[in-house]
Amino acid sequence: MTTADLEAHFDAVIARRDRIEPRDWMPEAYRRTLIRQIAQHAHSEIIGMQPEGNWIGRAPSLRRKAILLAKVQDEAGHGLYLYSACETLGISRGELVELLLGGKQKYSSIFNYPTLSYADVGTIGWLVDGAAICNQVPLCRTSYGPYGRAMIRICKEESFHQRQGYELLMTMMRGTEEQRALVQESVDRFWWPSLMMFGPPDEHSPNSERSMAWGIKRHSNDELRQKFVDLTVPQAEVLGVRLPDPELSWNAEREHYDFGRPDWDELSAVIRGDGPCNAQRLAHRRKAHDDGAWVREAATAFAERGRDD
Amino acid sequence: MTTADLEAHFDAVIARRDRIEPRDWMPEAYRRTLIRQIAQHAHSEIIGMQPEGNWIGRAPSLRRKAILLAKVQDEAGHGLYLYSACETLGISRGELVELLLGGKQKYSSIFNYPTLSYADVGTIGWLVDGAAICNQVPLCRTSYGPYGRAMIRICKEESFHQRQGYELLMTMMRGTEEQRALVQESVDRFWWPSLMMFGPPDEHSPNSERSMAWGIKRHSNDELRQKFVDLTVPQAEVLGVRLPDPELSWNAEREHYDFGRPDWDELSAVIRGDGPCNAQRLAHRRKAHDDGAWVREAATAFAERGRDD
Amino acid sequence: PLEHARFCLGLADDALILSQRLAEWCSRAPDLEDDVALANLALDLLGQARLLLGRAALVDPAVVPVLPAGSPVPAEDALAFFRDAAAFRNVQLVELPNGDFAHVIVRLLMFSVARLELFQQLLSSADPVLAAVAARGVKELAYQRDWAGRWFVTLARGTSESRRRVLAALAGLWVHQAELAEAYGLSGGAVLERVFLAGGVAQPDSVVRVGGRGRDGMHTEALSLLLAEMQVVARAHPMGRW
Amino acid sequence: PLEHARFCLGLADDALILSQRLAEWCSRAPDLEDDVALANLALDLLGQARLLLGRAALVDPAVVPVLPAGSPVPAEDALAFFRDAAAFRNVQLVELPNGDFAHVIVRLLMFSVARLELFQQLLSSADPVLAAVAARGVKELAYQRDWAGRWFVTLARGTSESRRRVLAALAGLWVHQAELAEAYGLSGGAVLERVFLAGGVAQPDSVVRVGGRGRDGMHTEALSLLLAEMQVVARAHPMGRW
Repeated sequence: MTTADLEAHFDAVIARRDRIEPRDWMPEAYRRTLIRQIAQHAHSEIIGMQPEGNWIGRAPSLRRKAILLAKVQDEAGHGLYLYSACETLGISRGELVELLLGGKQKYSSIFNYPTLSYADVGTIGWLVDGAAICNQVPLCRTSYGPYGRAMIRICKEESFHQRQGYELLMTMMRGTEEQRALVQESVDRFWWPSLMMFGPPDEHSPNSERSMAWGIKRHSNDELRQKFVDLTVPQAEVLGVRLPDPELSWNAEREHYDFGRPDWDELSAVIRGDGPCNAQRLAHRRKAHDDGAWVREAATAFAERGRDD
Repeated sequence: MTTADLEAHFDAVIARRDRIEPRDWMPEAYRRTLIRQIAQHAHSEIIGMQPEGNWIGRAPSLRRKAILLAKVQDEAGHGLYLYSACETLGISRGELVELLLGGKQKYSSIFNYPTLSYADVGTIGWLVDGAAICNQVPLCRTSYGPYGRAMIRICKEESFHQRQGYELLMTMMRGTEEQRALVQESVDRFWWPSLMMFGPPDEHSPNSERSMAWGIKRHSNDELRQKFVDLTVPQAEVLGVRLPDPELSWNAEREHYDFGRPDWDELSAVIRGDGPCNAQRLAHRRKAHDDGAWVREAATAFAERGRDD
Repeated sequence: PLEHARFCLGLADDALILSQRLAEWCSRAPDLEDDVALANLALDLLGQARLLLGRAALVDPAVVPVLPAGSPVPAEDALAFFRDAAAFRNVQLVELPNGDFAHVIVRLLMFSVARLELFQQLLSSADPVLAAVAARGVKELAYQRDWAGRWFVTLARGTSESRRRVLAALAGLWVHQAELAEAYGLSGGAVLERVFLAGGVAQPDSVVRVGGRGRDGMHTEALSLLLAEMQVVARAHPMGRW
Repeated sequence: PLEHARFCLGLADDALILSQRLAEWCSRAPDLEDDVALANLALDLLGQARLLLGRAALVDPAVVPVLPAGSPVPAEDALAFFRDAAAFRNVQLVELPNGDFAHVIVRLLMFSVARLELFQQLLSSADPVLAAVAARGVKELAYQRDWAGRWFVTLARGTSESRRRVLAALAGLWVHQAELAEAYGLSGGAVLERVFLAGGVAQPDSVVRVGGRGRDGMHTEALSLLLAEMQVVARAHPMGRW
């Protein structure tokens, strides 16, 4: 087949919303875009272990400690699937890790914000996992097979985490005055960064259009952001917390909530590396990687010796 | 002068309880004994920073934090004088540190016991510094000049520390029930190890006799132990704590307190290296030493460069 | 019942404190697979701790710290978060600060071998709850032992660096073997011997160490620092709901 | 008075938290002389913190956390030990976890230069207590700055390893310079420039970082962990006498 035939076949698969599989021919730009996106997603799971991991040692009940530990463990598991999905595109986990540690690939900016109280564990579950789910549910139907299938499993677990986070906040809101204040303070910090998780506004999202054409993405940033706000506002009311946006109000005409404009300069700064925890998160990851080098070397040496024997 | 003349002169100085100075002739065995003793004493100050240093971060009032920090700083200072005194005998601080880290020289076994509550800070001041003072006051009149003079300064500061420790315990005893229990529990742990600070009983202290003949030591282990008990029992009564020795009682005939027999096997085990914290204390010291190597190298390189410029 | 509650408490505290140490590894393991495995082991032990703390509280309610009237804190959390170090009954081995990966492997190996042997006996315990805990625990501990044992051999036979480290960890931790063996009534070291043999490592000499036993409430300096972190949020909210 | 109490509290918390970090160095310094010096600096800052906390409490008693009736805990200790992280007003620079010796030197240099400049202005404060604190503080801070400055140059010009480390520490800490300069109203970097020049080090570019300011109660993840240790004994004994 000529390249033109291959391309026609690829386009046809995309057009009928079918899956591309690892052995299928694909345009180089599609492959590169997917690698970038899946890797960023995988890195986000791994870096995302840190802000919540920060509170495992201080979980205020054994039940919550078990829930949090299991959740952070799930994130490591998600990282594993996603690195595997990415490896089907012809790049190794080791290479991907180097790209992360070298600052050549990104992870979700939300993890560059600190966790400052146990309420943040709940808020991350409710808002951050909530936003992630809005982003990810459409990805279950993404055009690349291994990615879509990984997302199905991940989304199921994320929904579970989201409910657990919301339930923690609910329980805290039924607790003491101090606990309610912790929840409100936490929501105040995480609300705007959560909105930014959907990326810049559509007019400034240069890669979005192509990703949508390829069926990698199914909805625009602003559509997903709106969907998240619409889902979340009623939950906040049930919870009894105030969302820190004076412009937030129901628009009966649009049948959506209107909301304020996130501080896009802040998002740019965080993406550029000047967020509150960028340096800390990467340094933590790099230290774990470096500290583990002798173990990985030992495992390799042992495995090779076994082959020789 | 012949060696015999030198020896006669040395013996005469000792006999009239005068001081030997660094430039004076001295028998090699005297020099070696002194190095061992002063080094052990210096090492004890340095290792002794750890058990108390363990609680600086957790001092329950700012006043107590300042007192404790100043005390631990004094211990570093004592280490400095004592290493200097030892250096007058022709050995460098670097060599002495190596002997400590290599396990070739000892430090006081008391510091191989853990500190488990803030009351231990008081108990170490009261009992451990108290015992040290009993040991050290006579050393102010020791035959080797630099050692004796260092001891004068050290004893003054130790007495101050001892009073501060006793005062902490006094204050805690006037506090809550829990605080009184902490004091009692701490005294229960430190009483016997404090008695062992005077070393094995006289009949098993092979080096003592020669040290006394040379005027390095002025009293036997058992004499000093008795003195410590006699001083401490009334203080315990004022404090309102029970000393954990059922055999402790006033002997009107001897005009001393009778007391039980310390567990000498335990002392031997701790000296041998099998105390609760021996490995921890040395590992801590070794890590600080290793971690600081690049700094000491930099300082040396910088000083040498300055000389070249 | 007092005796039995204490027995449960000792087993619970061992699991709780080691779980806390294992959880400190989270996001710090040499590879993702190890991160998942260590979290798994921490979760298993946390589960054992919760069941055993609950059992201790039921057998002898007097072991549970008293909280302000109306506090919603359940017994397992009162025990975990409102006891001071001296009231913990764990063996000292489990509270020692984390070291390198060799350290966590050696500690897990020693611990799981001893605990598995005891849990196998507890399968026929007269206390049905304890027997049930043991039934679940033996599977978890066998996995733990196998995982640690495989890594022990891998490190011992991997590179000269990994061998040096595993030997150093063993030398440092073995002084706690006597206390562990006593607490668990470990009858022999057959399993350990086999692992050591597979790794080409000589079993260290046994050491009689001064320093009291964790089962009597005597601990190292590390435990109170561990608890300062572990208990800080719970203690700040004695009336809190979580 | 509210404004003035807050001002005192910010200055107090900076000293208190940095003192806590410096005290962590105790028995860990590269040489005995450095151990003595670091403890000295920690003591100086602790002294400043106590005077300033006392002043804040006097100026506006509402800043002092309320303790159970009859508690003998003095105001300075109520402020140090019974506030949560969000109530602390220290700049983020001082709360960052300790790194290597280059890290402590760079942090001390940045801190003492800024604080000395402010304290020199406070010599003529309308608040006589603050003026007195400043009078004592300028000597302490000048010593601190000189000590850190000498070490900075020594490390920058020592070995390639020490230079690498001091540059890494500077790169890591400099992102906190803007917050520090704002909190202290630092007018210029003349002193720092001279030290950098002496060390042959280029002043890093200034960075505008997201992340809030310690003076507004926004902190890094490190502060609550620091407080968990610092406050544990005091909080366990709200009615205690020490």
